[in-house]
Amino acid sequence: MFNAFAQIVRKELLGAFRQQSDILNPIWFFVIVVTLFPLGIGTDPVLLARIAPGIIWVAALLAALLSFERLFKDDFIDGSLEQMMLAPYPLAWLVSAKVFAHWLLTGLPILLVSPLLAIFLSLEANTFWALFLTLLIGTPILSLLGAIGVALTIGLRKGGVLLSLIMLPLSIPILIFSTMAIDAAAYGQSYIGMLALLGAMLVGAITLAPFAIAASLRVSVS
Amino acid sequence: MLQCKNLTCVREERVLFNNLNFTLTSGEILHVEGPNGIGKTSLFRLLVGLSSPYSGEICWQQENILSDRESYYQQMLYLGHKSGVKPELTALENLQFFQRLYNPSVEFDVWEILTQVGLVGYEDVLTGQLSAGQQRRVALARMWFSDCPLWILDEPFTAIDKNGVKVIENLLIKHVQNGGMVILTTHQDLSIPAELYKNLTLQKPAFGEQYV
Amino acid sequence: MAFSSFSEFLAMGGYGFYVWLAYGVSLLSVIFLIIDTVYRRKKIFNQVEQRLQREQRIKAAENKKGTL
Amino acid sequence: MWKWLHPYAKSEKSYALSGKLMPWFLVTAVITFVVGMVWGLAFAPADYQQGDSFRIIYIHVPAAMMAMAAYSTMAIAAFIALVWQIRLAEMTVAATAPIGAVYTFIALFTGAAWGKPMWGAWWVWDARLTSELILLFVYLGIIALYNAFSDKVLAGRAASILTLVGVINLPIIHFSVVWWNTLHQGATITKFDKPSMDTAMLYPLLIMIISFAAFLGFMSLYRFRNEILHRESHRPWVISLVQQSSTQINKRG
Repeated sequence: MFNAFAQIVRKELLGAFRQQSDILNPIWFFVIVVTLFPLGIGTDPVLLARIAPGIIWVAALLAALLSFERLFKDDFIDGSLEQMMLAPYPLAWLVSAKVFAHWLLTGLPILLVSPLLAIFLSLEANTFWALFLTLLIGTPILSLLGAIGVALTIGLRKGGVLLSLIMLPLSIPILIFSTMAIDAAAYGQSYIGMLALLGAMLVGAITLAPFAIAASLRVSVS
Repeated sequence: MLQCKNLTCVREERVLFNNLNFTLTSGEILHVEGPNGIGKTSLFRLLVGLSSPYSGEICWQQENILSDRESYYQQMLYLGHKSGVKPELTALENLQFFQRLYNPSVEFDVWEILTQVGLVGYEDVLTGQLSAGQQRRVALARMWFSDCPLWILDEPFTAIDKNGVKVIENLLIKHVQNGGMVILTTHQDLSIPAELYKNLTLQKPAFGEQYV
Repeated sequence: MAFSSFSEFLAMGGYGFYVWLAYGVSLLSVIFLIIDTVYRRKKIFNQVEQRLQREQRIKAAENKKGTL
Repeated sequence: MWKWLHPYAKSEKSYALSGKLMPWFLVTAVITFVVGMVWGLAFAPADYQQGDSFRIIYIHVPAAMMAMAAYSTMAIAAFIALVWQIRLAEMTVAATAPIGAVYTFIALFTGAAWGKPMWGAWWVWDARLTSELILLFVYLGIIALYNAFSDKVLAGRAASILTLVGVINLPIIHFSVVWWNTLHQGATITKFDKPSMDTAMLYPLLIMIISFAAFLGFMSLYRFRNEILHRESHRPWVISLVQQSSTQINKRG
């Protein structure tokens, strides 16, 4: 059971390191989008710090959207996906491994470049930690939600746009709670409650989403 | 024993086949034939549980395959049109992944199998850089270390040269002589002794039967 | 009766534009929904009929010999 | 509970049954619509604060309520479809979604047309309107996903899964939007809240709610029948139905 999980994660990581552009491009995109905002609205540090949480989270959402395609698309094309669905293990468990590997390859790098963006957008230390924590809890939820969307749209010819139309409305609560937590931190208030809510959503997503992903794959790959 | 009972397949409101019945017992090879577009691949996807039938059921050891997928998949090997081989991994890594995920209890000599499928010397090349036939061989290599009694092979000989086809046919014969079962499609003629296999010809539903 | 004349009814106490706009657009979208639904039913009937005709042509073609 | 439903799980019977039910829903919808409209537009007294602009309530509130009701129907049907593998339930999801989307659009548009004279702006980020907007996005997502599949059996199953994902998400979305709204706007604008409504205003509203509900029922049955016909177009009973209707047309023409 755990061996199967580890095998899938290992295979994903191995494949990703052979094709590094897959990991690097969404991160690069994330950094560029955030850079565009000071260029577009001016460099006033107060204004930038005020809208920074929104910018970073919206950019993270868009970067995540870009990276979702690779979660199942290649596997669908070369047939590894149907082979995975024929493995003697619960499909929900195997897709959890896929999503976990995907988060390691896309969510984690976003966390790692976030200090750089904090400097770009003149965030204070306290605000930065709030941003970091919301990204830490929020990006796995994004990966899980996105995986449902990809699993539903993978067999379709123009699935990419549809994926964003389905996915974005569902990720609104994450955006709202995260930016509110960061705002609270900027005003020096406690934001532990918002983090707890995000954490609850993460727990809910971890328990329910794999089943939705598995059911969606059974629909798409048939 | 694999049983198909009154299987009806409907795709996009079109009846592909209707009331299909057959039984496969150990030691048998079933060769499914029929022209393009008749529903061979759809039948195979039903047999492995990737899609569900409009009506009827498929039973493995008297149990509907959809009710206990995991125990069915422990005993079933499916090789489809798509190879399931990752192009960014080497042949060796692909084989190791398959063995560890699908047949973790089987010990095997990787080099021996690479020799069998004619890929010695290519084990460190990324699969994506191999030729189509060689990529196919990586996928087919799974048959050598599979301990599953039931093999379901959709066009296994695509892109394989004549000599390779012979080797695979011998492997199939060995498998059924050991009590295994094979279902396959191919557009080539099988050079397997006739007493070892039986044919199943898929036909267009007759007039009056195309509506169910 | 809340209004003493028809023109007063149309004016809706000065809010006529907003009230009638809301009602008008709502009515339009419902009519759109109805048309779409009826059209779909017609389309399904046509599709099935076309299929029946096609099958008869295939049957006729099968009876002819010497075709490719 | 599903025992009595089971005979109707046969598509041909459900087609006939829904055909019998449809006229009742239509008659109810039309009568209540006429009564409710005349009463609400002409006879109900004007609101002492909002004047006659409040008369938009007679479509805004029923549309908003029935948009939610349509989603609840879809969610229950989707649950049944996925747990018991009943194809007719999948068709219910597909049949109800467009009506829910139109109702949501009506609720949004009438909300904006009401907001303009009341708040001086077509759009304010009021919690209720924002939730309604997101509900519309969710509806459109479900419809787009359903239409993207060419095999309608798979389409129905995909739409059911998305509906269920949405039903878990919608309360969270609503809660988050309300909270976000209170934080960003101080106090929520409570123009739409009517704790004590005059009965002369309330009765037409109740009648209109019944009308919208009956119309929802009528349209879902109609579209449900469409779905059955489309998916079962390989069944003999559909073929004979089509042949019958075409001979009727030929006789008339």
